[in-house]
Amino acid sequence: MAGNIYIGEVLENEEVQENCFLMKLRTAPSFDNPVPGQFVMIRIAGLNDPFLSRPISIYSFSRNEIFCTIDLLYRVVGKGTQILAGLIEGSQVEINGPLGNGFDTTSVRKNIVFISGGIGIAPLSMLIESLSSKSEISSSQMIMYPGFQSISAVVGLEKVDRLCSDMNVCTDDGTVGEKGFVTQIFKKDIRQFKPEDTSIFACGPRGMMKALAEVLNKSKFICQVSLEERMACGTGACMGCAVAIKDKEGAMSYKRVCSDGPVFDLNDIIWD
Amino acid sequence: MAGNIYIGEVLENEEVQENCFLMKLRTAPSFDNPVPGQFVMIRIAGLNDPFLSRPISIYSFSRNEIFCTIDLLYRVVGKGTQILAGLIEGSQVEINGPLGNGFDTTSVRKNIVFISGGIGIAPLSMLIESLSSKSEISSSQMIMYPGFQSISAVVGLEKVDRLCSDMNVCTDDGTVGEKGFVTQIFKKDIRQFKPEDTSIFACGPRGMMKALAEVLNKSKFICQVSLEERMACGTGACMGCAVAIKDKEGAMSYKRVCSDGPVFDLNDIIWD
Amino acid sequence: MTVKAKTSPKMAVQIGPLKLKNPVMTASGTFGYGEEYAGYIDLNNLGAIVVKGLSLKPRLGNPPPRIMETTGGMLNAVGLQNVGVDAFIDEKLPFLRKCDVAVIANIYGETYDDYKKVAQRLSAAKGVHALEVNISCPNVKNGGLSFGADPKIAAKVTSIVKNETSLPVIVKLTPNVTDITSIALAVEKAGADAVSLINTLTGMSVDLKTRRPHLKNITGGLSGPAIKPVALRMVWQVVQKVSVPVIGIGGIMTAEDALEFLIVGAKAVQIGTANFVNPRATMEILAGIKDYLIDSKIKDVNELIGTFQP
Amino acid sequence: MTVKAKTSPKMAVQIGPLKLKNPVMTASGTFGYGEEYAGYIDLNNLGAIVVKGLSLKPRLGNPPPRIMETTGGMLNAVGLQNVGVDAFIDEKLPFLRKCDVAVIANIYGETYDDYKKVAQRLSAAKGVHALEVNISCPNVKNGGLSFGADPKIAAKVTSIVKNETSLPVIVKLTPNVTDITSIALAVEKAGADAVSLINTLTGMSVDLKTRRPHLKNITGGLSGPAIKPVALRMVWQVVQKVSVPVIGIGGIMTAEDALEFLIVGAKAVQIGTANFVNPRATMEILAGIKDYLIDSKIKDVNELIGTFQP
Ligand SMILES: Cc1cc2nc3c(=O)[nH]c(=O)nc-3n(C[C@H](O)[C@H](O)[C@H](O)COP(=O)(O)OP(=O)(O)OC[C@H]3O[C@@H](n4cnc5c(N)ncnc54)[C@H](O)[C@@H]3O)c2cc1C
Ligand SMILES: Cc1cc2nc3c(=O)[nH]c(=O)nc-3n(C[C@H](O)[C@H](O)[C@H](O)COP(=O)(O)OP(=O)(O)OC[C@H]3O[C@@H](n4cnc5c(N)ncnc54)[C@H](O)[C@@H]3O)c2cc1C
Ligand SMILES: Cc1cc2nc3c(=O)[nH]c(=O)nc-3n(C[C@H](O)[C@H](O)[C@H](O)COP(=O)(O)O)c2cc1C
Ligand SMILES: Cc1cc2nc3c(=O)[nH]c(=O)nc-3n(C[C@H](O)[C@H](O)[C@H](O)COP(=O)(O)O)c2cc1C
Ligand code: FES
Ligand code: FES
Repeated sequence: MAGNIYIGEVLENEEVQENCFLMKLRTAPSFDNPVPGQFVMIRIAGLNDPFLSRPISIYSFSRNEIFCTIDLLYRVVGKGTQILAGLIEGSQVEINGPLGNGFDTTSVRKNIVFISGGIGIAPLSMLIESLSSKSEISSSQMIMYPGFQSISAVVGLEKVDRLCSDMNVCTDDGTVGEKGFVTQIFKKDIRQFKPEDTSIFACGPRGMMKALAEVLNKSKFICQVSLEERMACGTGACMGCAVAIKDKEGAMSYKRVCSDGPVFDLNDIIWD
Repeated sequence: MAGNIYIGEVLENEEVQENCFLMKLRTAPSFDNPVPGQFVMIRIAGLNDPFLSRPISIYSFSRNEIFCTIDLLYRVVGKGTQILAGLIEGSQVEINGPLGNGFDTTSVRKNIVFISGGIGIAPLSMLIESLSSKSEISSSQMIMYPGFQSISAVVGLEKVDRLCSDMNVCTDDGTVGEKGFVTQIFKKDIRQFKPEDTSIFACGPRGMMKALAEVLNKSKFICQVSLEERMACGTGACMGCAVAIKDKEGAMSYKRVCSDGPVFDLNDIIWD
Repeated sequence: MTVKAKTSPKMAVQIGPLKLKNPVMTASGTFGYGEEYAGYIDLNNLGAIVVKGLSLKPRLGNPPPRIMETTGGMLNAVGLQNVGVDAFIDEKLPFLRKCDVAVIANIYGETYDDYKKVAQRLSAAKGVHALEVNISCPNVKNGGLSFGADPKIAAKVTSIVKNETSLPVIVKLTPNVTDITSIALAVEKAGADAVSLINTLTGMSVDLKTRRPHLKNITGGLSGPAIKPVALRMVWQVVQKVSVPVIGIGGIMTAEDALEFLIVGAKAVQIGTANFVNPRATMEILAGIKDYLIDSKIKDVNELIGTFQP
Repeated sequence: MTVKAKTSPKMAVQIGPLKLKNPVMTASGTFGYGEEYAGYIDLNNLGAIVVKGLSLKPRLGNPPPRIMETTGGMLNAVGLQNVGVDAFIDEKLPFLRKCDVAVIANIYGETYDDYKKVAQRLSAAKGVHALEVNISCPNVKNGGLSFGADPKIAAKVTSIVKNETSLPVIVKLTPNVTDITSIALAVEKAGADAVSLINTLTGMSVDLKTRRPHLKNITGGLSGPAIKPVALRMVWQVVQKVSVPVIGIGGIMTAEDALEFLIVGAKAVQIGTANFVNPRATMEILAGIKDYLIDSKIKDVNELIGTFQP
C-alpha cells in the first residue's frame, strides 16, 4: 500500500461518456495492491507543461503474474486531464502510487450507503467491488446514491449497478433518475437508516460534502468521505494539500489530504 | 512568399533514417508557394514546453485545389524535434510560413554545385527539384556534394539522385562514398569548376560553412549559403537570430537569419 | 439555454492623457516596428503598438548567440539593436503613421542626456502618441545595476523626459529590485503619467558542452509565461501604491493571463514574447477578453479593472 | 569505439567545515523530514537532507488553498507549517539519526530571539550536522519585506545564530532583492560558513471565476524550472563575490540543470520542487552528474566546480 514510481503503459483510453475517459494502464507486478480510496499521481515524464502530476483515484485494479492493470476513470476539466485524454494505446505515463489512506472497512455496519457526486463515483466503485467480495457482506446491505449534473454526465455505474441492492441515481436537472442534488435525495430517505446501524461512504465535490455534513448534522452516522485538494507531491512532503481538521480535543490543525487522507471522518472536517 | 499562421495536419511522419523523420503536413490552400530555402516555424499550439517554435526548412511542397502539402525532413536533436517525431497521423501542428528569403535563382551560372552537410540537404533538395523544372537548366549542369557523418546518417537523396548528373556522396568515416569532410572532397575537385562559370549553393552546420569559406577564399565563385541560428520569432521582430554581415562598404552589422536570410552570400559573412 | 446577445462590450481605456481603443498593446522589442506583424493581424485593432527601444544613435546590438529557450520562457540579450531615433522617424514612422493605432515609442539612453535628446526628437515627430521610458537597462556608471533600480535616478530620468515632451510619459520598471513600489512611487512623483511593468528578470544559462554561457552576453532577460506570477504580483503591489495608471506586462500568453492583470488593477496590458510563438496572440487575447466580459455581463472593461477580491 | 572504464569519479564536497558524500542535497520544505521519501530512494545516497523549516513553536501554517501550478513551476504559501523544533528533535530526528546522511536543519524565526532559541536547541540535539538559516520569510516589523532583504538585518541574524552554535551555519538567501551579492557579502562577514540560494521568488495568481487569488495567502513563492535562469544568474554573481561555499538552488530538475550550477561555481546543489514531480529526482541527478564527469574524463567533481568560461 505504499507508493512508488512506475511506468504505466496505456492499454486503452476510451471516452466512455462526454468528456469522461476510462484509462487502462499496465504496470509492473511490484505495484502494491491498493486499498479502495487510494490514488495515483500521474504525469508524462519529462514534460514540464503541465508541471505537476495529477491525482486520480484508482477505479479498478487487478494483477496477474506478469503485470498489474490499473483503471482510472477521469473527467477532462483542464490541461492535465486534456493531455491524458489525448494519450493513445502504447503511450507511457509515470505513476506514483498507490498513495494515501483508503477507506477503512474493518468494521462496517449493517447498512452501507454510498453517496457520490459526479466523478466521485470512481473510488466508490472500487470500494463497492471490494466490499462485495467479502463473504460477510451481501448486496442487500448496499445502497447507492450516485448524483450527476445531467444524464450526459452519468458514468461509472457499470460495475456497481449489480452489486448494490438499491441504486438511486439522481441528476441536478432530472434528465435521468430523481431530480435534485444527491444530498437532498438522500435526505428524503434518511429515516430509513438507523444512524448506529449505518456506514456511509461518500466522494464528490467540496460543496456536496459540505451539504452532506449539514444533512447528517453530527448524528451517530459514521461517514467516511474522500476529499480532493490541489496537490503537488502526493506523498506528504509539501504540505500543499491542507484541509482543516478537528482533533480529538477539538483543536484545529491542517492535515494533508494526500497522506493523512484522502479519506477523513466527515465529522472531523472543519468547513469554512 | 509571406508567412502566415496555419494549422497543419500530420499526414505521415516516418523515420526514414536513424533519428531522421520525414513529416508530411496538409494545410490550407492559402499557404503561399514557398521558394527553395524558405522555412516554417512549427509548434504544438498551447504547449509551453518546449516553449518556442522550431524552424524547419521546407523540403518539398505541392498543392492541389483543396490543400497544400508541405514535407519536412528533420533530425531529432533535442526536445522540440523529439516531440515532432512523436506525432502520429492526424495530429495537428501550428505552422508559421513560408518564412525568410530563399535562394536566388534568377541568374544561375553554367555549373551548379550543391554542397550539403547532414540534414542541410533538406532545402537543397527542394532547390534542385525547382531548378530541374526550369527548361533552361539540364541535369548535366548540376553536381552535388552531399556530406554525412556516416552511412547511417545518409538521408534525403531520393529526389536529387536522378536530378543531378554527378553525386559525390562523402562521409566523415568513409562508410559510404568518399571518406572526408565534404568541403575537403569538394576542394579536391575545385579545379574542374571555373569560378566565373559556377554557382554554388550550400547548407550545413556552421563549421562546414566556415570551412567552405576558406576553401573558396574569396574567389569569383558565387556561393549562396543557408544559415542556421537559434530563433524565437522567425519573422524579424525579436532580433534574436543575429549573424554578423559585411555590407557593401565593408562595415559590419547584425542581420537576421530569419528575415534577412536564411540565405546569404558566403562572402558577406563575418566568421568569429 | 438563453442566447447571449453578443453586444460588444466597451473596450476603450485611458492611460492618463492617452486614450486607447482597447487595453491590449504590444511590448517593446517583441513586435519590431509593427510592419513585421502586419501580415498576421490588422494592426489597427491593437490598443497600441510599442516599438522596439530607440536610442540616440543606431546600435549594433550584442554579438550572437542572443537568445536561449528556458522552461516556459526565453532569455534574450539582443542589446537594444535598433536603427536609432532618426532612422526610426524617417524610415519606420511613416508606415505606422498610416495606421489608425496609438504608437508608443520606447526610449533608452546610456546617459541622462541621451534620454533628453531622444525624447526631444520623438516629440517633434508626427505620429508618436506617447513615450515609454525604459529605465531597466544596465548602466555601467551605476555599479552594474540599472537606472531603474534606484528611485532617485529613476525619478531624475523621468523628470528629464517630462521636461522635454508634452507627450504622455510612461515609465517602464524593472523587476530586478527589492521593492518595485518605491521606484513606482518615485517616478510617479517625478511626473510619470503611467508606469508599465515588468521588464525582464535577469537570468542566465550554461552550455554543458563548452561550459560557456549560452548567450554571448552571459546574462540575459527572462521573459515568457515562466515570469507571469512575479509580474502579476508586482503589478498588484504597484497598483495599491500609485494613483497613475499601471500597465501590466510579463508572460501574458492568453486572454486568461491578461484578465488576471486587469483584475488586479492594470489599466492595460502589453503582450511580449507571446507574439513570437503566436503572431496572432494579441488578437486572440483581445477576443478572449471580450468573451469574458460578455459571459460576466460586464458592459465596459473599465468595470472589470481592479475588481480583485484579495 | 573505446570502452569507457566506468570508474566512479570522486563526489565528496566540502561545505566549509561540513563534508558531504556528494553535492546533491534536498531543499527545505520539499522533502518533508526525509521519511516521506524513504520508500522511493535510499536516503543514505544523498549528499545531505535539509529538513522542512523549523520554528520555535509548532506552526499551523496558512489556510488552504496553499499551492497553485504555474507555467513550469508552482506557487506555494504553506506558511511554514511545521511540528516545531522540540517535536522535530523528539519525533523526527531519531529516524534521521539512523540514516548515514548529513542532516541540515533549516531554521526560521519571527524575531531575532526565535532564531537564537531554535539554533540553541538544535545545537544541543544529536544528529544535526549543520543549520541552514532561512532569512527569506516576510517580517511584518520590517515593512513587509523580509529579514533577508536588508544586509544589516541579515548579518545580525547570522551572527546571532553563529553565537549559539558550533555547527556549520549556512545562510539561505532570498532572490527578491536588487543586489543579492550585497546580502551574501554581509552574511559572509557576519560569519556564515556558506550561503545557499535561491529561495522562492514572490508571485501570485488569480482565479478568474471568483476574482480572488488562487492562494488564500494571496501571494506565494514561485519555484520550479521557471525560475532556474534567475537562480543560476544569482549563484554566479554570488560566487564571484564571496569566498565561502555557495549552494545552488532553484528549478533544478535534471542532472544538466545541476551541472550548470556546479560549473558556475556552486559547491553543491539542492533539489526542491523536482522531488514532487519525481520522487527519485535526486538519485537521477546524482547518476547524471557522475555520467557527465566520466564522459568528460573528470575524476573529481571538485575539478568541475567553477570551471565556467564566461
Ligand atoms: C485524491 C484525489 C483523487 C482524485 N480522483 C479523481 C478521479 O478519479 N477522477 C477524476 O476525474 N478526477 C479526480 N480527481 C481530481 C483531479 O485530480 C483533477 O480534476 C485534475 O487534477 C485536474 O487537472 P487539470 O490539469 O485537468 O485541470 P486544472 O487546469 O488543473 O484545473 C481545472 C479545474 O479543476 C480544479 N482542480 C485542479 N486540481 C484539482 C484537484 N487536485 N482536486 C480538485 N480539483 C482540482 C481546478 O481548481 C480547476 O477548477 C482527484 C483528486 C484528488 C485530490
Ligand atoms: C532556417 C532554419 C532551417 C532549418 N531547417 C532544418 C531542417 O530542415 N531539418 C532539421 O532537422 N533541422 C533544421 N533546422 C535546425 C532545427 O531548427 C533545430 O535542429 C531544432 O530547432 C532543434 O530543436 P530541438 O528542440 O530538437 O533541440 P534543442 O534542444 O533546442 O537543441 C539541440 C541542439 O540543436 C541546436 N539548435 C537548436 N536550435 C537550433 C537552430 N535554430 N539552428 C541550429 N541549431 C539549433 C542547439 O544548439 C543544440 O545543440 C533549421 C534551422 C534553421 C534556423
Ligand atoms: C527579444 C526581446 C527584446 C526586448 N526589447 C525591449 C526593449 O527594447 N525595450 C523594452 O523596454 N523592453 C524590451 N523587452 C522587454 C519586453 O517588452 C517585456 O517587458 C518583457 O519581455 C516581459 O514581457 P513578456 O513576458 O510578455 O515578453 C524585450 C523583450 C524581449 C523578449
Ligand atoms: C512547498 C515548498 C515549501 C518550502 N518550504 C521551505 C522552508 O520551509 N524553508 C526554506 O528555506 N525554503 C523552503 N522552500 C524553498 C525551497 O527550499 C527552494 O529554495 C525553492 O523551492 C527553490 O528551489 P526549487 O525550484 O528546486 O524548488 C519551500 C519550497 C516549496 C516549493
Ligand atoms: S500534496 Fe504534498 S503534502 Fe499532500
Ligand atoms: S528569429 Fe526573431 S528576428 Fe529572427
